[in-house]
Amino acid sequence: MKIKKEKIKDFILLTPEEERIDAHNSTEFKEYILDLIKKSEINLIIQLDQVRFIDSSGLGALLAGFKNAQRKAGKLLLVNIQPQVLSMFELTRLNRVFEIYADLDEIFESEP
Amino acid sequence: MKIKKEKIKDFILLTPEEERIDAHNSTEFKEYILDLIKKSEINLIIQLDQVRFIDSSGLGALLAGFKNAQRKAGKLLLVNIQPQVLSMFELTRLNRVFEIYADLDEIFESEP
Amino acid sequence: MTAAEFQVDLVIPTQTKYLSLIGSIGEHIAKGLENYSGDKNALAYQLNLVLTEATTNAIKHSNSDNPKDTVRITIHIYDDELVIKVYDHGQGFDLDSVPLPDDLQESGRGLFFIRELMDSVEYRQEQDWNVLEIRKSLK
Amino acid sequence: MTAAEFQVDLVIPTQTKYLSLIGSIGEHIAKGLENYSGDKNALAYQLNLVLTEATTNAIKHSNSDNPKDTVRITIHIYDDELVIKVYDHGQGFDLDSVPLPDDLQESGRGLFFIRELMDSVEYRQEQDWNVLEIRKSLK
Ligand SMILES: Nc1ncnc2c1ncn2[C@@H]1O[C@H](COP(=O)(O)OP(=O)(O)O)[C@@H](O)[C@H]1O
Ligand SMILES: Nc1ncnc2c1ncn2[C@@H]1O[C@H](COP(=O)(O)OP(=O)(O)O)[C@@H](O)[C@H]1O
Repeated sequence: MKIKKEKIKDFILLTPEEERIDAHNSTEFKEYILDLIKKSEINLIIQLDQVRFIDSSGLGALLAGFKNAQRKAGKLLLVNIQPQVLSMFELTRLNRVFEIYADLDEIFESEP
Repeated sequence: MKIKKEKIKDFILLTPEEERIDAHNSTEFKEYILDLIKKSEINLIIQLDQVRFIDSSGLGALLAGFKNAQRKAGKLLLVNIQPQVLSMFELTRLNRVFEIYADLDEIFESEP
Repeated sequence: MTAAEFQVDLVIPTQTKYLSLIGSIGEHIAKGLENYSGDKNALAYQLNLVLTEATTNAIKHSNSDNPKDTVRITIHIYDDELVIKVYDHGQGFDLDSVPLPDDLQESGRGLFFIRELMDSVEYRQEQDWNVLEIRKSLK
Repeated sequence: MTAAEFQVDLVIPTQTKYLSLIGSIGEHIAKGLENYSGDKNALAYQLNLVLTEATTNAIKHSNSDNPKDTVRITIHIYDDELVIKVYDHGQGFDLDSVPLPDDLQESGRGLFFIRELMDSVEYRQEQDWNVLEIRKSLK
């Protein structure tokens, strides 16, 4: 799985460069995230603008990252979710679990 | 079929906004071109940058346009062909029939 | 219900790399439905998802003693209904006793999606296969 | 030749809107071939094209008296070979007497592509279908 990793202020920005996150690549995706958190990179932004499709295992990978980051008093934010992918968060009510932002500006505008 | 039509110097520039040209849309494409030629728009540039796939009927549509333009002393030039589509011109030796340019600059640089 | 207007029957090795193919077949089919009055793009995503989830389960729970085991997927489109069947050679399970997932649970949303997005789901045995049968009205 | 590793069997109405689905199945299959030593992207285009051309012909020459006529396409992937069969209910034709296209001819390049890009092509009758059988070695 191709994932772009950047540093942006106090966050690591991860951009999966894949159209699909499904059971074929979600384990790798999850391990990638958990590995960062293990190395104390606990503030993550996951940018999903290139992801056209996500399945339940992809949501599970994000949730694993979210819970692990929180356990270490970190954050996992989601940004730039395509509309159809967003409906999957809504259907599962995971939009109420995750902090979801429209774009990067929205994350940082409130910060000093 | 979505086709963008622009005027550029003495030419009409046509850009099919489709990934595929096959027997499902090639008749419409051919008629679109022949119709312009009938209306004396005989100098055409067809830009294929968005076309990822062309079949024999798509090549036939271009050839029909080429022959009709020539018959009226006009020109039909091809530009910005993706590599895999270009190989189909090579396999059929149609690369020796059409005037094919890498990009628009290449068409106009020799002109005053 | 007359003869199917469109049908596809796939047999694949139990490998997740085929999920994108299966899903994209579902997308294409939905986008080509001429008489469907609903949102075709939404249906395309839904079929992609439902096929992906059901096939993932069939792959995961296939017969692990047989490295050459296969999963079979059929899709039939009728005038007013679509029927997806996903066949596995695994140990089977009781569909009715699968619980709803909790909000923070990392797995267990596959069947939830299938149930939520389609009209009916059944799991039963047919000869030497288990079959998950999914139906959705196209009216 | 052992059992197919991957197989798909499609039945479609005689409508060209299904061409992109058929073609994209070919692309996906090629990209998923693990043991193919050649250029997978080139093969993906070629399978897309060959399936598109063969299906177009089957649709064009289907039984025009039957508006519910169908075309059937099967693809079998074996270890070392792929076999495509495209079935039509049309009047049939003599494959061997189809001439090579002239440079300026607008049509007649479909079978040329199939022959050029694949290893063997045959056309014959099987029960009430005509079948175009296309083979390509995957070594
Ligand atoms: N084809 C199957 N064969 C055996 N068990 C299955 C099958 N499909 C689903 N299950 C069972 O149902 C449970 C719920 O499935 P699902 O909702 O897809 O979530 P997940 O696969 O993430 O656990 C699985 O954990 C498994 O126990
Ligand atoms: N399935 C078929 N049934 C009947 N005739 C066919 C079939 N496929 C091809 N042909 C014949 O072979 C000719 C060449 O086909 P092809 O090379 O695909 O070019 P085109 O379809 O553009 O003419 C067709 O014109 C047609 O006469």
